[in-house]
Amino acid sequence: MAIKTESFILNIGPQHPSTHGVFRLRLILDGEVITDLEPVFGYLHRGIEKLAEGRTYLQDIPFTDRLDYLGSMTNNHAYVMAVEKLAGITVPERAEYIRVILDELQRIASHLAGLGFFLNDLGALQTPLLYMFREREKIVELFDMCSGQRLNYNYYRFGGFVQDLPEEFLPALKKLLDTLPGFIDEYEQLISTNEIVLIRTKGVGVLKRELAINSSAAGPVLRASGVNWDIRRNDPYSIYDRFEFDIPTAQNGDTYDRYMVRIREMRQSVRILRQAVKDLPEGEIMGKAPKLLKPPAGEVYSRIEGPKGELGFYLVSDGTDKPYRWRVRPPCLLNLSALKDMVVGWKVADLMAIFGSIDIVMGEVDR
Amino acid sequence: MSDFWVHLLVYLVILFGFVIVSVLLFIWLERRFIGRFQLRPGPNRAGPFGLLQPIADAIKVLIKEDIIPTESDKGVFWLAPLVAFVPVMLMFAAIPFADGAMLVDLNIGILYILAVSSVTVIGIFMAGWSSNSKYSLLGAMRTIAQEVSYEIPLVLSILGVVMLTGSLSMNEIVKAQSVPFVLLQPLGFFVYLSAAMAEINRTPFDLLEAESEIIAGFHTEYSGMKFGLFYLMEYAEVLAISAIATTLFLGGWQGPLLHPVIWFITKVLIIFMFIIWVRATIPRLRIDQVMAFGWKFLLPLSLANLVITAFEILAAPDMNTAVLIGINIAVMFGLILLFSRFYKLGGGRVSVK
Amino acid sequence: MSALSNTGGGILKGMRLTFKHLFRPWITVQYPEEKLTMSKRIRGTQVIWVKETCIACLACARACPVKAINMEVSRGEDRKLKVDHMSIDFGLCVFCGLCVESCPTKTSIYMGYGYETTTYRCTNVEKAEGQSRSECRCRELILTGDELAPSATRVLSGYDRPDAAEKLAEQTLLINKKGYFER
Amino acid sequence: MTAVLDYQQLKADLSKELPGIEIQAESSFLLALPEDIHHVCQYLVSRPLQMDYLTNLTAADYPEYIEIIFHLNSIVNNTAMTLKTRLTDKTNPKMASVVDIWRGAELQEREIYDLFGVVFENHIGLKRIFLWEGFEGYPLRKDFANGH
Repeated sequence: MAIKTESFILNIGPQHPSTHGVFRLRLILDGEVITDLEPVFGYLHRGIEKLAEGRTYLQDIPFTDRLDYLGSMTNNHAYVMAVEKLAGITVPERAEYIRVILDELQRIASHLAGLGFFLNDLGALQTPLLYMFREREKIVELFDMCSGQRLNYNYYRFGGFVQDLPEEFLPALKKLLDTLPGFIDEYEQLISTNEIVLIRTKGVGVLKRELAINSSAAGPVLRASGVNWDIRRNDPYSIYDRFEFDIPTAQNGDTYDRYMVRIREMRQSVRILRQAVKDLPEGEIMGKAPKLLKPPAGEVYSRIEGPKGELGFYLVSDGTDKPYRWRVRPPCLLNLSALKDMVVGWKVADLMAIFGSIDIVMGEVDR
Repeated sequence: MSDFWVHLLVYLVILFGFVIVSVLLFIWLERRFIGRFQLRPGPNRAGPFGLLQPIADAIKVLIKEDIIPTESDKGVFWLAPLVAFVPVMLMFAAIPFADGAMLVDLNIGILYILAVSSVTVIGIFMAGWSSNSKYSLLGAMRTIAQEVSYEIPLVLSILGVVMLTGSLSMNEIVKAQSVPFVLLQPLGFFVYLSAAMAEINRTPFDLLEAESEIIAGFHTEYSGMKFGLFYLMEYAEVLAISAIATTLFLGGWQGPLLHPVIWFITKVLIIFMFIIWVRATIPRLRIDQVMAFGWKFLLPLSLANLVITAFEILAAPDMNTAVLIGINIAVMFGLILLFSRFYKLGGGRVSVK
Repeated sequence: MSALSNTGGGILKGMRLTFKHLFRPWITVQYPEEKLTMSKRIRGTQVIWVKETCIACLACARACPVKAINMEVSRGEDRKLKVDHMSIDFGLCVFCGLCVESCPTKTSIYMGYGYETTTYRCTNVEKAEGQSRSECRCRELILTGDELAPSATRVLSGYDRPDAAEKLAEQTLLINKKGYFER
Repeated sequence: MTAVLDYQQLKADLSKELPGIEIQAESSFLLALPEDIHHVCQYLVSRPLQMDYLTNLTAADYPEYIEIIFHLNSIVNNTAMTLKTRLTDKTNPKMASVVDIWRGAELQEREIYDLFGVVFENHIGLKRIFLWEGFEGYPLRKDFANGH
């Protein structure tokens, strides 16, 4: 006799401990197995693109902070770079080096937060999260030191920066760089070989290479699927062509690989930081930029490798001081394109692991 | 009044007092220790070292609004916390705090404890079912699957101790331990602790209230004192499990110099600390992995333990204890290594049409 | 340990690590009793306006991306601009610091060093006709005129003001915390 | 460095491959008609160009038309290009969806539908993404009235 069973709908979110914000997943479950899934966006939609069109180019910088709020520095960089390209502003050497330093620090900070939440989703209480936040805290304090705030830095300006780095910055950074690899080793001790983490993540949520490319996945998600694609290497911006670093990739595209790629990326970032600190020249911090910027009419698409993936800005100027069209290419949103293919067939517990390993920030998904 | 009633009254008061006080202490200890593992001080505001924090929490829980979902099965919803809580209290009746210092020295003590502890599952299931919430239902489903399957290795691991003692009475078991049974039964202890942690839903088996997945599992919809009872039940269960492990494997109240009660409490605390330590370190398993671990790993191990114990008793009753301990520990490590190589978790992705 | 991989070796390694952390000093700060010295460039939750040096050029009001600054100026008898009304709505302010950067005198508007401006409730609500609840303003958060002046609790921050930064104490850093670096 | 394709060369190739389509090569982009966009994309994604990575898909509202902008990349060849199309019917703009070519277009097309009102035919589940069902107007169009 066959048992009559019925599948049911389970709403995960918008208020749920592990949706990383206000995100809703409408699951259709057969027991614990997910048979269908529909992500529902928009709970954090603030219309930033529309708001930005009504403000001057300079006034839009604080809005970029509020996209991926765990990666404000890189957001600033991407936007500022797009406008510089549009208006033809050159950036002094020292400013470029500082941009690389801040970007790489931001990458480490963002990965630490992302991995911490990912392990929290796996159910590891908050221990790894707090260990990772300890290191993130040190980086955030450095950002606080130079920009004055801990989350929405608003530090980049067209042509350079608001102010030069304070003199305490470099000694503190060097101290941090000396200890950071040791702490990354500790995380690996705690997590990378833990049997429970291994069986929860290996082979779970596989994103195949073809699908990863086809669904416009970016950043660590794409590289974990075996695609050697990093804007820093493939389309170098700023002064990234001067540094020696590797692009970590993995082959399986599963949850564990996405974790591992992030860990290795942090090590590479430390490597870049060491070179950048060593070569940091003295000099001007601000290039020549008009106070009220009016770029010539035209359009630009400029991109950087943010912590979450390719972060691009598409700007259209009509010659006035306000942008005509202001568009962000959101890596977090596009990494979710293939979520259904990764999740269907797995259990509710795996959904959290997979979702955590994509590392999204709702501020950027919904904008 | 006869001696019987005096004994009953005194011990009831002592037991209730002991359980409530130590549960509050356990909550404080756990939060404090988890805090230290995580590089933060833990609760430190209410009273010295935050000692009054659990009492403050208890008062808060008591005066909170008691919400009953309109679509719930109200009778069952009401009854569930009690059904879950009372059996845990009953378990303490047969646990000896010192030589003979217990409510009743049942000659089937350990059997009674196992039987009573199983009833808790019904309470949890009632809570999950009556809440009429999908999260609660998922949590309750996980509980049933998990607790029923882990009951078997749990009982089998205890059987080894019973075979060595030849008695089911808890007090007799303690008295029989000239050497703590953890040395004679290392494998049994390992299986017991793993299975017991699954029984009481501690990390890494805390699926039924996996916060990041199903919010709070079976007590998602509970609030106020009903939630408080579930909370109390969880910690009382931990206390009971630690006490039973102490009694069966660590020599109970036995120990040199100090008073037996102090020895007993110290050993209970050691087991509890270990459980906290595990909780602070590792993530949780998935439901099918939990089931696989129980059926494919712990069950064969506990059966092997049973056979080995029987063999030792029959074939070599007069063997030197030190040699026996060495053999047992070697056998434990060998078997764990062997079994962990053999068993496959399986599961994984289910094909969905 | 490698023989124990897949057999609990990884778990044991992790447990050893967490055990080591038991003896490390904690990193959290017990806030009301223990306070960190903030960054010299902190953009605190205050904006300080120095009336005496203000030349009423409206640059800050124009730079504000959320139009939180409301400044009304008029020309006095001596043909000089003077400020009639200055108010900043801290319910709108995003503390981006653009007003501070835009100031041509560099001495008239500052970010504040303080960050403790919490109030328990909003008693005075400014509500215009036809406004919804979310659109109305809390009057306690709108500071006007002399309320914006520097005082003992409203210390100037060094954000884009190097001379103000020199007067402030060194920032406390976790990385310099004693007894923390031994691993 | 990602090489940007030569649009004149591309135009010549395209007219040879797909006779009968109208295509314009500007200095920084390729302009196709909305009816042809699906064919053009199919050609671009196939060999030898292998524009397999849809970096960015967005729209911009101009007085006469709505412009749809494709930023394409080839992961294999490390090349990039920009493809545009213009929808002149602003009251009822529609064009063929490219979700069957690039899965990454799914969410971005939904976004364009939500914020610009462009209907993508044959899309796998075209509905509003950020705003709620029943929201009136398309916010990123220039004629949308808003507070600021």
